[in-house]
Amino acid sequence: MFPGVDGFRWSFAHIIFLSAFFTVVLTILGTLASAALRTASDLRGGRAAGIAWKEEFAKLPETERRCRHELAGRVASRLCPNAFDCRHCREYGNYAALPARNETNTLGLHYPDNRFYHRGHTWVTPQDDGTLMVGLDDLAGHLVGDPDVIEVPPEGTEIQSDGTAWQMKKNGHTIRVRAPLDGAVVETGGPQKGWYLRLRPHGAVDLRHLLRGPEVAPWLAREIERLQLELTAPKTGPALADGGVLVAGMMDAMPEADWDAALAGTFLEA
Amino acid sequence: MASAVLTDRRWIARGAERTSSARFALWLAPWAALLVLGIYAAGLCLYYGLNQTNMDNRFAFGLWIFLDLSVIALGAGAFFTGFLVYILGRADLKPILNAAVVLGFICYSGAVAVLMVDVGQPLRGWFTFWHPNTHSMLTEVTFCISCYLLVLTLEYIPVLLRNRQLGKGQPAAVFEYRLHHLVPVLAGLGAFLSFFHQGSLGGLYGVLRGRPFAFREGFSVWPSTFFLFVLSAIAVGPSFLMLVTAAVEKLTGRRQVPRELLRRLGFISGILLAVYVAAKSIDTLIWLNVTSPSVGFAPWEHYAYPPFGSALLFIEIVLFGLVPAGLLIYPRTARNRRWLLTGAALACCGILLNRFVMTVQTLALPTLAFDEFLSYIPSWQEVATFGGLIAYGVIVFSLSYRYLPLFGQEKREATDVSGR
Amino acid sequence: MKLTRRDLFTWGGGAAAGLLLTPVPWKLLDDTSIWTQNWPWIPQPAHGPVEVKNSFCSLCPNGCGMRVRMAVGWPVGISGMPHHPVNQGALCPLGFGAHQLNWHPRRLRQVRYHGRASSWTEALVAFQKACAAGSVAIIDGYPGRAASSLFQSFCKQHGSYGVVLCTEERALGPYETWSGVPVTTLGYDLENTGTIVSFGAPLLDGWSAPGRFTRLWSERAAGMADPQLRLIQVEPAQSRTAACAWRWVRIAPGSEAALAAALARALREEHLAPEDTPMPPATLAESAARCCISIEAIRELARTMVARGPVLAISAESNSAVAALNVVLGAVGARGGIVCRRKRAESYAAADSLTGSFSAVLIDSSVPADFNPNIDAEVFRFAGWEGGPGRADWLLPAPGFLEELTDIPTAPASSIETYTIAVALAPPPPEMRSAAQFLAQVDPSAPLVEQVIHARCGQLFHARTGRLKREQSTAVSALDSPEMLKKELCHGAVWVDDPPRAGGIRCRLREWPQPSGAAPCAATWTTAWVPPVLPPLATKLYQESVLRETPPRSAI
Amino acid sequence: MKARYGMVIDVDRCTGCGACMVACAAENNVPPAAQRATARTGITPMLVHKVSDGAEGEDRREAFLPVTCMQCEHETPCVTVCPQQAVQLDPATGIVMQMPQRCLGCRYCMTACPYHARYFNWWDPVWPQGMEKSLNPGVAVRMRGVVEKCNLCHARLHAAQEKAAAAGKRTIDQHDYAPACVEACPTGAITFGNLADENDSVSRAARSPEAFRLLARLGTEPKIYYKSKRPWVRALAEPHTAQSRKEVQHG
Repeated sequence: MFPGVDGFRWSFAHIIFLSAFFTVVLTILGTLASAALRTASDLRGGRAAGIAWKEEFAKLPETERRCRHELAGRVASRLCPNAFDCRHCREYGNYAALPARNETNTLGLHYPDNRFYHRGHTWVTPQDDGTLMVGLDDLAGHLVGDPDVIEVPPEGTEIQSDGTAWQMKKNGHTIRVRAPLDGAVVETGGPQKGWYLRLRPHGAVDLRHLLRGPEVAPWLAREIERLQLELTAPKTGPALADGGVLVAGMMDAMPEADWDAALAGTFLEA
Repeated sequence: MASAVLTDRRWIARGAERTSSARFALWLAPWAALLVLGIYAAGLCLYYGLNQTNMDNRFAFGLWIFLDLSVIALGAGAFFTGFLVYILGRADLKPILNAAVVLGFICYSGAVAVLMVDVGQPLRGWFTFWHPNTHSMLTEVTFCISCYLLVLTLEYIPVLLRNRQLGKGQPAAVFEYRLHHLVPVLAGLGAFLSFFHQGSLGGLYGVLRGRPFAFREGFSVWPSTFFLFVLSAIAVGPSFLMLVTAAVEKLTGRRQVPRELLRRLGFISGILLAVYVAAKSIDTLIWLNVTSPSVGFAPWEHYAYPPFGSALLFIEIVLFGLVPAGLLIYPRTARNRRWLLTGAALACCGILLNRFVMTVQTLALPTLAFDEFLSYIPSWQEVATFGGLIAYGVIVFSLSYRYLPLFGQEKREATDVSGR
Repeated sequence: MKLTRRDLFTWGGGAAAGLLLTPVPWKLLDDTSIWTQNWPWIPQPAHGPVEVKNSFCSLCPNGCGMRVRMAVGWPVGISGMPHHPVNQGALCPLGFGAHQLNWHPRRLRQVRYHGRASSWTEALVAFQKACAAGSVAIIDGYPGRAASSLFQSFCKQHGSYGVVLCTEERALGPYETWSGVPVTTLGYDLENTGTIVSFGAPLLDGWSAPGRFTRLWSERAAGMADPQLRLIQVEPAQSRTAACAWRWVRIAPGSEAALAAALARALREEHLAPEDTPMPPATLAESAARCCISIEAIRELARTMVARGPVLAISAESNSAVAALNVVLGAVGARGGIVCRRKRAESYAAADSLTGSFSAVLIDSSVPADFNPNIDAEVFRFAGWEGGPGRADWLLPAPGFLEELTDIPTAPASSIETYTIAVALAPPPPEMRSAAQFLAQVDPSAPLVEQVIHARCGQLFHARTGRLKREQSTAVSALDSPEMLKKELCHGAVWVDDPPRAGGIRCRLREWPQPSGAAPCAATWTTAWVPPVLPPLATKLYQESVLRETPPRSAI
Repeated sequence: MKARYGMVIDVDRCTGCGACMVACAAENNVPPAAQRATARTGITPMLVHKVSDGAEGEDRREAFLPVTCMQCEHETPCVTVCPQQAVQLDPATGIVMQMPQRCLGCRYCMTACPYHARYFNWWDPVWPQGMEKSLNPGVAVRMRGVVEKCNLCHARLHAAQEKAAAAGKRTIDQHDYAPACVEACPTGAITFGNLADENDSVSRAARSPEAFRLLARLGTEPKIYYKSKRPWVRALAEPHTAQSRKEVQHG
């Protein structure tokens, strides 16, 4: 650098000064670089989905981060600290033991008990051959109606829990459906088949983190309440006020409503 | 406000309540106009040279340097809050951290931009890194500010990535996550850098042996102004942060941070201000009675030229120093929002006045026996550039507020609202 | 293979990183500094061998000697000529920037007739027509040159010749009236004076050849409590000269004559002046009242004056009272007073005294730009620069500074006779002609300036008086040919006549003269300056500093 | 051997004609003033001030004080503040060298100089058509946006050194080197020489009781001395004499 600059004379001050300066610069660049490198390794190592979900979860409004046990009435108020992954939750056991308020009114929506429900409105049913069926639940189905476009991953794709399971397009909205759990796609279906993906899990299947039984109805109630608020545009008027049966294909039924928010809330987008 | 039309809804955090796009545009429009004017004026100065300004050989520094010094001092809130949160672990200040970072970024980037217009040969800016003079305070300033601006940018990125759209997609999200985890390092670095250049900005004038009004004795290589500037900056930074927050709350009509947070900021500000005033008074006494007379300048000479009377000194130390310190510390006034903000405002005025006196009065006063006392009125180009900087700040902050989570508290309140 | 975005990023990043390892960025950095040094519009000084040539300033009739630094054929710097007998190495501030005058934006570059472009042929035709129609007047601002003699001989046939004298010579007017000795041969013997009473003459601010008195003053007077040379400045305001003078006497504006009379009377009353000198009619009281100073002050001043002789009174403009005071003081014709430089005298008609009807007036470029002939005829004005206030039908582009060969006669009011030659150092632009060249076209029989100069050198050589002054001086008699003399003069030597013996002029003055002469006007610092423009760098003195007041005529 | 070039300016001999200012500008290729240039934006590396004893009327005394770069020897204000070593004190000659080609134009040095002897190029240097032929070959033209000042006609020192080198001498002949203002002064008020040389006329003059330096108490050891027999002129060395204040009040 300095050699070759006419009239420049090195001094002790220069050494100190410049070394301090370059240390600082290197630290800054180092920070940036390490962040970039770790990001890259995460992307490669398949940790990306998890991290991304955790980040996104943190951005969700608190009303959508409630613990399943609060929904089930086992605890007065609790924020989920684990991004809805009860498999690593320490308190899970303690709360799960408590009695749940047994509410069964699914408001005429079809929520069979043999299914496990993900907070992103997908359901999972284990098959006898060890594979898992994954589908879109009834509420989501009512909202979306029949999508314009469906992009299901090709067979053999590894999908990660809370990562993207498949994508749908409807009235210009892109809907990302979160995967309820990890696995490799062995078969793909669609709305008319009633299911979307058949996954082959790796190792033992732990469905603890999915809602089931008594937890479903209260959760639904919350979801509908949220939708009610978000969809209540002045023109449409109270859509679900009667608490009766939802019309199918609500996105078509009331296009002027704030679907952006509604869908994001439904499919756990920040 | 569900009825409000939000064409940019998809960019705004869900649940966060923002005014309609139209009203927002309306709010931005005048600022944008001012910014354009500022850029035009700066362009004139760059194209035709600094003869567009009213600076001259005696007033070699003018409005811009005053502006830069003030803005950077006010921007000190950024590094100081970061310092308190990450280094001293004051987690209670976290909700305001993002706002502080954005504010700091605005102040520093703006100041650097104006500096680039202010120098006669911007293309040679890098010469300082090429053959630095390590004895020059300005070298210190250049190095630290350029580094710290880099730091602020890095600190700003995670905040940016918290935006609903920018943060979409796994890479962005993961990068944000990773960077966020490293921010403490940056904060530490930032604190180190800022402490230094805030000081060296003070040293800038303290070392002017040829200007007895500014010259100060000091410790080792640093004149006393070095330390006074650091103190005043970290004292007033939080106050400014407070004012800005209050302004945002007034404009949006919604509470952004808990009351007690503002009061806590005020308290910190007040204590530091008190210390600063004490130090400043001692320094002034030493300067008036020892430093200045020793080179043949009678103390009162410096205040013999109206409007730069000794009243100015009184205002700076008492009205803009002691009084706000009292207002910010004394519980009864501090509990009253109006008094609290008044205190903060006074403190900010104090630092403005101090920087003004340092930059302008120093040059206006004669040194040679046959010198005249000079005055200087900035040209419209200078003022417009100044305005442009302010507009830039307002615009960036408005955008950041609209699309980024500046105030940690806000989301809960937003959801409360929607939950009602 | 297909190129994904990721590939692009990787490639770009790698390229950027790789680039840093090459010398490219450093080269670019270095170049920016070079670029910022020489924008295309920043002129680069020509490089070349620098040589110093001697020449003489021809912009005012003082002909100060100057050393001109020449680079690649153009003057690039000026400094004084130390061995010059009159200005002794000193120049006025304007002289130092004079070499840039030739490129002054207001340089007159073509013939103009009533402002519009014209040609030499047209001008020539018009002038010849005028000559045919009647007699012409030629006005010269710098008499005594070879060109002047050509003008005179031309006028012998076609009309009459008038001169515009500089203020220093005009101030000598009364002595010419009283003694018959022409002012062009009179001078102040400053070098031998003991006390100088200056009535508003800017002795230290461009008066006569600037160096002449300033050098004298700085050696014999500057800062001394009791100097060998006492300078008493009589002036209403504190001018530069007054500020530097040994004593400054403040009087009411325009009361110079009154004070001169008062001093004369005081001298007579105190018997400090011979009885046969004229006695002013006005009583001391009257004069004192007129000048607003006390009688005691006048008496004291009179005594101080004569305390250290010889005494000499100098007025800015022609002032008969001051002249009479010199008579009373016996300074006329005495050592350290007013001396006559040579016997053979030549008297010129003043330009504004020309009478009769003329069909044309030819004004030489040496005439001050603000001079207006009071003759109703077609004016042919030679000028190097446009924009003078003077009237002109025809503006004829004359050679500029150091662009023509001319000889330099004695400086006005000098006590010694001098002669030298200023050669052309820079080539004049095309289209430039001096008045002499113009006349040579009208009357081809007339000799050229070169020939006249040659002849004069011959006369000097054969007169065998005086010395050639250079670093060391040699007697003319020691030279072996007129050519050698001419060559020496062309290279900066100055011929200096033997110093005049006292006497040679006697003023008979019976009674005190009626106040006459021009009303004293405050001399501006550019009074002696002929062209209508100033050297561009003169702005340092008035625009870029407050050292001097802005002059009436200045271009950049 | 190290030289310390300096001047002794005899204020009593200065008639304030301004020849030094013009000669300096011509020597150093200072451009003609821009249209809008003023006394505060002009470039006058040598500047003659008109000073007075502050009295009024007949007993008012005036003098002229040429001010140029004082070539401060100790803690040279401009040298210490320049961020990129565009100003340096030449150890061999004691000349404070300004390197315009390295100057960023931050003007910090101008605020640092108590003598206001530094000048900023507010305008592009422009010469009328053809006048660039009259530029002094030795000196590079400064461009817009950089600071310049007196460097004791360094080009002349260069020439003298080359001449000495050609003659095979190590040190220059003092007669070969004098700045333009010194050469131009019609009264010889400015004398120039080597202060390090005990018997140089300048260093002798600098030691005389009549000699003084402006603002000497700032401790920057200027190498430009002044001398005057008049006490009131010597009083101008100190900052803010009573006179100056009077002037301030009157003007």
